[in-house]
Amino acid sequence: EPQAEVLHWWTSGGEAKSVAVLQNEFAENGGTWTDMPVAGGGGDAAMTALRARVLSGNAPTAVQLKGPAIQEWYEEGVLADISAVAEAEGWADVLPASIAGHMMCEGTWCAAPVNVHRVDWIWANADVLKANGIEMPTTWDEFNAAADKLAAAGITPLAHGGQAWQDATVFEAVALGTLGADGFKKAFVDLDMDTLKSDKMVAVFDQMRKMRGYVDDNFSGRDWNLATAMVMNGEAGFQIMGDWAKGEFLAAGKAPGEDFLCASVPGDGFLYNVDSFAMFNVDGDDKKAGQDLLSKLIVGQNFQKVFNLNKGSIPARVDVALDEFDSCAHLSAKDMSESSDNGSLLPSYAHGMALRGAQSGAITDVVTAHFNSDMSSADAVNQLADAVANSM
Amino acid sequence: MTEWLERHIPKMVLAPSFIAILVFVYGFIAWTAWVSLTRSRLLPKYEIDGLIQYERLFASPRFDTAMMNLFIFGTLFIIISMVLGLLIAILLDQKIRTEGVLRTIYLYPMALSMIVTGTAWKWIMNPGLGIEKMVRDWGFENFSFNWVVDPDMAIYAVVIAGVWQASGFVMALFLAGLRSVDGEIIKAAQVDGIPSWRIYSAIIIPSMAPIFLSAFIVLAHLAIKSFDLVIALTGGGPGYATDLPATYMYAMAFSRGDIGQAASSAMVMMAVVFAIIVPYLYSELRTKHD
Amino acid sequence: MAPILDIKNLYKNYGSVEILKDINVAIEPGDFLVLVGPSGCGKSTLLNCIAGLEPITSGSIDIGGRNMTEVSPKDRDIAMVFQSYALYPTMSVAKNITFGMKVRGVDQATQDQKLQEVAQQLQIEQLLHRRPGQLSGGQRQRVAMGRALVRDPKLFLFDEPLSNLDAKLRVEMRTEIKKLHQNLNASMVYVTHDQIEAMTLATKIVVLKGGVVQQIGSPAEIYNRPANLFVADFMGSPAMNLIPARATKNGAGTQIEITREGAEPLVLTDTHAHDLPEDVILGLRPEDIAEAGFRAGEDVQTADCMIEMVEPAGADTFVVSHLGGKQVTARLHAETSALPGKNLSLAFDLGKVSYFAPDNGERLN
Amino acid sequence: MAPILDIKNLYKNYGSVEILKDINVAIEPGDFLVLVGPSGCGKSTLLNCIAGLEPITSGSIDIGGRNMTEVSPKDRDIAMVFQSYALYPTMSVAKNITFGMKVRGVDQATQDQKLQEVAQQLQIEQLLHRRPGQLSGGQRQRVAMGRALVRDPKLFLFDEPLSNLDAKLRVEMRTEIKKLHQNLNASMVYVTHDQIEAMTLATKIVVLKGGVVQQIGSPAEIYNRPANLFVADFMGSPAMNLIPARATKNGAGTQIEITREGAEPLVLTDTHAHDLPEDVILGLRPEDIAEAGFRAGEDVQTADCMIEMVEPAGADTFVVSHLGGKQVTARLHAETSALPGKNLSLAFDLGKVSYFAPDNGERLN
Amino acid sequence: MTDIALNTTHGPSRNWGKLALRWLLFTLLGIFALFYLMPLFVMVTTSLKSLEEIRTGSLVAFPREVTFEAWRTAWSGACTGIQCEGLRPYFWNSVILAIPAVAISTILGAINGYVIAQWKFKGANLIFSLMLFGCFIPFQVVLLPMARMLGIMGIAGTIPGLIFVHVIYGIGFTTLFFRNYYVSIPQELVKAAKVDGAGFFRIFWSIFLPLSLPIIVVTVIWQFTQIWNDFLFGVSFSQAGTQPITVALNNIVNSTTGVKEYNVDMAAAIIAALPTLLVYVVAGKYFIRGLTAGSVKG
Ligand SMILES: Nc1ncnc2c1ncn2[C@@H]1O[C@H](COP(=O)(O)OP(=O)(O)OP(=O)(O)O)[C@@H](O)[C@H]1O
Ligand SMILES: Nc1ncnc2c1ncn2[C@@H]1O[C@H](COP(=O)(O)OP(=O)(O)OP(=O)(O)O)[C@@H](O)[C@H]1O
Ligand SMILES: [Mg+2]
Ligand SMILES: [Mg+2]
Repeated sequence: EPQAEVLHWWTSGGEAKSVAVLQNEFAENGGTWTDMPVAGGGGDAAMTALRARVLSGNAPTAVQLKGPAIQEWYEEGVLADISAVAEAEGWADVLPASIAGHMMCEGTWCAAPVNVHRVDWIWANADVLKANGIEMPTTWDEFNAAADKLAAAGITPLAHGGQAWQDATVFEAVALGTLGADGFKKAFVDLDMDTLKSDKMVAVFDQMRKMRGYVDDNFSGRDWNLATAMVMNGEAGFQIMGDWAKGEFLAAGKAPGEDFLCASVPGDGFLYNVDSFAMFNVDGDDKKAGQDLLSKLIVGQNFQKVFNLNKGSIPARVDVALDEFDSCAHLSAKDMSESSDNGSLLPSYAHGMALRGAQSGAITDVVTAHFNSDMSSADAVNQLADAVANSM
Repeated sequence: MTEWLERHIPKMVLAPSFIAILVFVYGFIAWTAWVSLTRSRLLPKYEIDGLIQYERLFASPRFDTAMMNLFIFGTLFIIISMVLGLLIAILLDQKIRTEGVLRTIYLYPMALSMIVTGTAWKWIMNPGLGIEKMVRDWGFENFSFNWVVDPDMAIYAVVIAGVWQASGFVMALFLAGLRSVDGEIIKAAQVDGIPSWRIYSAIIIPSMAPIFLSAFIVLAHLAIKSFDLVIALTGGGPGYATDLPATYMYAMAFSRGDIGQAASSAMVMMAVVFAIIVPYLYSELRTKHD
Repeated sequence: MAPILDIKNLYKNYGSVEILKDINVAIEPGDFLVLVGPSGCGKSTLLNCIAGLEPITSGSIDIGGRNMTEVSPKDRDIAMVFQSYALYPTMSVAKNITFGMKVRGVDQATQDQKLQEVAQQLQIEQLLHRRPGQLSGGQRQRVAMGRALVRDPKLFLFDEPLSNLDAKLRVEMRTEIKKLHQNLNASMVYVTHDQIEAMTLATKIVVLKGGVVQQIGSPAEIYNRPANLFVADFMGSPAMNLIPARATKNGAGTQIEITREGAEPLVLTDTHAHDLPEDVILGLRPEDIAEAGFRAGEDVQTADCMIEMVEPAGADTFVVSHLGGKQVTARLHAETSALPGKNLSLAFDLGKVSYFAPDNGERLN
Repeated sequence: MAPILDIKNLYKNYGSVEILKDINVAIEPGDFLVLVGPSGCGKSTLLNCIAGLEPITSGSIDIGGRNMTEVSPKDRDIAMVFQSYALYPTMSVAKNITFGMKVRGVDQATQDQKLQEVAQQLQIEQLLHRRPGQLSGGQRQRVAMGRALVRDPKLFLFDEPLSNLDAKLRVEMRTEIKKLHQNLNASMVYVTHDQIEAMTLATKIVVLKGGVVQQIGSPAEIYNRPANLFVADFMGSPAMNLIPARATKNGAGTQIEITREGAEPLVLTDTHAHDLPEDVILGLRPEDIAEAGFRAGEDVQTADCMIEMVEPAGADTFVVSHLGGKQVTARLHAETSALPGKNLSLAFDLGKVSYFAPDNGERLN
Repeated sequence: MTDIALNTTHGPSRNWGKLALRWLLFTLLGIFALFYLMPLFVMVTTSLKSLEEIRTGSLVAFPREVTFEAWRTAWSGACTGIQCEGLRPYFWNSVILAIPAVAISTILGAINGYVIAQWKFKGANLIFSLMLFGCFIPFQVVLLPMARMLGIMGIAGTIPGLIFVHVIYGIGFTTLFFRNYYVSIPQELVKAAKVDGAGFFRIFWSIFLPLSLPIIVVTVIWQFTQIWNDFLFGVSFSQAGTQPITVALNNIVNSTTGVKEYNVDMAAAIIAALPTLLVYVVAGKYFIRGLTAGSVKG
């Protein structure tokens, strides 16, 4: 009988219901699911628990893991190989190549993707924009012009919460728009020093300085959902945030397109944040059976659809029917397939998809330090380069 | 044989705890020291690789800030908590009829997990939501209390919340101390014509030296390990303005998978603690001797 | 002159137990009041009440003509030595002594001088830097004394301040206290269980028993004319002999008849006593029974008595005989020829005799 | 018989301070050893060492013939009363007293019986349920005594057990202790600063000064033949008169000359003393100077002396004169006719005299 | 005995000054009380609001409409993972974890403190210092080696394992508290008891423990608070089924990308703190009672 102890950090109401779908399916297929939820810090707490569990020789069966961390854990030699399932299910055919790349470790499949969050969203209050005669911006200049207008009208242009990861989210949105997809990839995937030190990077920080001017005085430490509420209530015009913000709008009974608007941030490209599960080496056939079953179900059509409907993200596999999804999701799916084709489907650095923790952390340190002080852009670029070098 | 046993019972009783401490504290410190010399990332590795982690550590402006913050936070937190705790203990000591209720009010912050209380503090201190807004709504337009969002002042906001949480326990310790002073001695002082405040300052408080030691250790320990507090209140921000070594270490070890770096920061932190605590302990335990 | 201390109708309870009952005592400035009484009779409690350290249940306490019943200890202008020393444990001996002065803002020079003075008086000069924990019992007691002696209060309160000192030091300290009393003309209330201390120091003695005042008077009054059997028995060591006797009128005086076992009754004649009831208790101090030939006077009457026990004690020898069914002690010279089991002629000084009623113990003459 | 307690070459330091120096004392079973000495001389410390409560620096302690130097207190089979009482604060008086028995597994009935017995002896029956904090000083001391008295140890150690009791109770307690000593034939070490206690209880007295033994002997030896000036001065109250004198050989005996201010030197003849150096200090107890006519004997010599002060003290009257530049006290009868400023013929009992060397203070005769 | 409040008497002539002082005293205490209560106020009011009201209204204001829905949800309905049963199932884990851990560490601390304060032997102070310094080791540092040790001992992921960890890192403090309390008890007590024939444990049991009520209360308050509120050890050394309440609380409160329900968060936080609050209320009483009952004088 398949067994699975699953370590994950989806604990809030909507998320939990979404995973519960997986548990149900697992149970229907005769499996026993032991839930091991650990929320906090975007998975930090769960990773802490994971380390302790692995070191004590008592690893969980399946673990919510994402980005390069999957490969890191693989290098520690603790991940199980699920190639058999992946090949039987033909994952390679239904997953976009760059996302599939995250699931492979040295040529074998070592993780199963659950969803794709788009990070580079810009959200707006429809009424506020209308009242001030503003369109959704498509370039940063337009954005700046719109923001100035809003500011003049006494509305906070950009709703933002001053937490490091939110700063980084805005930063990478700006960077994508400014550096372009190639530049972004060089800078934040390949850590190319020239790009990191380039004038364009200076321009990115210049824009960040502008953004700093568009947020209200009390942004420090604000939770992202409170920032979303500012947009909802008309206190603010825009928010740059991943598609989980949509959940807040929907939960408050707002309708996409009518009450609030969604658009990708200026510039082309698509920053994704893919949640996935990795299987750890465990003893016992029942557990191994559980791992296989779980992998299969995760990438299965049904789960991908139901889960993402709940979660606000879009399925990782491209062959899921999107009829029941809302307009923002449709936009997201469309952009994803386009980007996937033209190579601008990029991992989000701010959400740990692009770099090892030490490196992304080092970048975030500089970004947030710059955003919360009056550091000059040139200094910021120098520090960025140093920090990245130091984190290698 | 029984003679021998008897003479050595105290040592034997202490031995298990002592051995546990040796292994689980000092053994682990040694382990950390070792790991700090390696390039461990996600999980500990044991190949020594020189002082590279320390070089990285000292090149990191964030760690500088963290140490500086620890200094500011630690000093203020310990001093203010002690003073406030002592003051409240003395006030409570004046035969207050509602003492039970008040004592619980002062003590309860300890009971609440900072995970959530931090949010409440965050709102209270947020200029747009809490005190500043309230006072301005009363008509004091120029009132400003925006420490949490000011990178230069945010660490002091952390001090406020920290003091709020810990001073009640310190109060309890001091109250226990105040009440265990021999009544006859206080009588003697009263007859000697010593005013109440002098009785406290010159007779009761000095005889509570061991209590001060307890309070100091408790507070210093909280200061050094303050983690939940910072995470919940400011998340280390604005920027990393309120980062502390504990949060730095945690971030390195668990968010960033850079265990070698975390170990080196832990070693530096412990060295600093050692430099401060040991002289204090030494003087404290010595004076007990005579 | 107004009394310096005037206690009126003082009652003190601990919970439901009455510790002090209707105490009325007044002392004049310069008086030296000694409180005596058996252990647990309430002496320390009374001192505590005077100092304001224990709230009183009813009654009033005036000090220096002012009602102090509700005034806090520090404003009563008193100095006190505690039975349990109550030294400040964290301060050195020197600081213990000078702390009160420092608080009152006495200048450093005066402090030092006073400290030296007192330390010398108390022979603790070489201990000044020690902590109380490093002192012997007697040394602690002297430091406690020092703390009081450096002050110049309206009233000194001493609670058995010399009980832990050796005899020699004790005599010296006694002298110091007496000097202090005379030089400063200070007023003092002093608890002691040492009869000699009580006798030599007091201008006035209060005898307490179970929280009730038994007698107030000068040392001589208390010693020579005890108000009741309790006082008679309590004061003096060895205690006054209290012998049941029959009194019969006999001309100008009274004839006193005391039964003896295995011998004729002892018959004495008291020429001063009148109107005694038939049954009395006769009180005579051991020193008022001497060896015949060593005591002369008109009221001295001799009789042969059987000696049961001879107890040499340095300067004196005590001999014990049996009269009226009681052991009777006489204080003889060290060189007495008395031998146990032999008869000895004893001289009874009837000029010193006290009579008490057997039923209520009150004094009769 | 083997000594019950045998202390050999005992040294005890606190840090670098030598508190006890080369103590050698042995007592036989049934002995009653009294330790006396000035405050702070190390008496309590010595008791603590005997009990095993303080480690000794060097030397050895045998109890009951067994070397106990390294044995823990509870196996030394001793009972001890502490100067500071050391009552268990959370236990009632009854539990304080029975705790030791309970620990030793004495059965409940015996415990109750012993408790009743001791409580009665000590007059604390009505306090048995109280906590120590609710007792007076003397009551605490009695409870502390009780804790020792219920036991039946090889050796009792008492540290000033009666210092807080009133005279009467004290005499009674002294008697109880004496009885205990005689009935149980128990061995005791007893610290006191009360001379009478020391004299009446002891079979052997040790005089300590500054941690050094000055003299060991029976009470009579110590009192009559003090080994040095210190002992002479320390034991007895009022103290022995110590008068500088010049000794010159005179036939069979020695002629003693004592200078006087404003009068002829006083010349006495001692027929027993031989081989005295020229400068001596003559020691004579106050009771060995009497009013002429009240003292007879072959060694009694009379002389007129100018009386400076007369101090009546109950049974006796002390008169003070000036001899050899020192105040000299004589103990006279209460009825003495002595008047200050007048001459009085005093009788000096030269049979009781002690001589000391002025330089080292050692006894000469 | 320990009644040392200094204003025992009130002179009629000084009544006014006394009264003013008294008022000042109460005012001060009141102000402090307000300061301490402020966050609780925010938490309680928030927990009584609906989510809608939180989103639209001021965060620090009285609720317009009181609802206990959030409390119910927090206790038995909030999702802490795929189960949405609130805090209830985790509560018991914490109880069976905290009680033995507090008890064991307190007992060890008491006996260690007793040895160090009253049975001084050479090196005792050094051992004490080592224990004290041990209090300062950052727990983040011990997580990984401890995990390994627990694995080796075979108690990884179990409640006994968690108890073990809490006891080990609690000893330093409990020893500190007891040692500092016992240091001020006169040495004569041990001496007297030794002469009475009592041995090491007997003296501890019969004489020191009865004296220790106040410090036991302080220690229990401290240990219980630490252990009950501990998250780091709880999350690292537990597995499904043994997670303590703080992990559940954290799961309710801390979601990064989910919808935040502040009212439930606050209610959950207060519920999770109830046992500690209870300990304070109950123990606080004994704390003072213990102090007045046993004074340290013989
Ligand atoms: N812990 C200590 N450290 C240093 N010196 C001490 C300590 N305890 C006692 N002393 C000193 O040792 C000497 C002897 O003390 P001890 O208590 O034995 O005196 P004692 O003869 O009992 O005096 P008393 O009659 O006053 O009780 C004293 O001078 C005292 O000051
Ligand atoms: N806190 C208390 N509670 C109840 N009774 C008490 C308390 N304190 C003292 N007592 C009792 O009050 C009585 C008087 O005590 P006090 O201390 O005044 O006696 P004392 O005359 O000084 O005796 P001693 O000469 O023994 O010191 C004693 O019987 C004592 O037991
Ligand atoms: Mg008394
Ligand atoms: Mg002593």
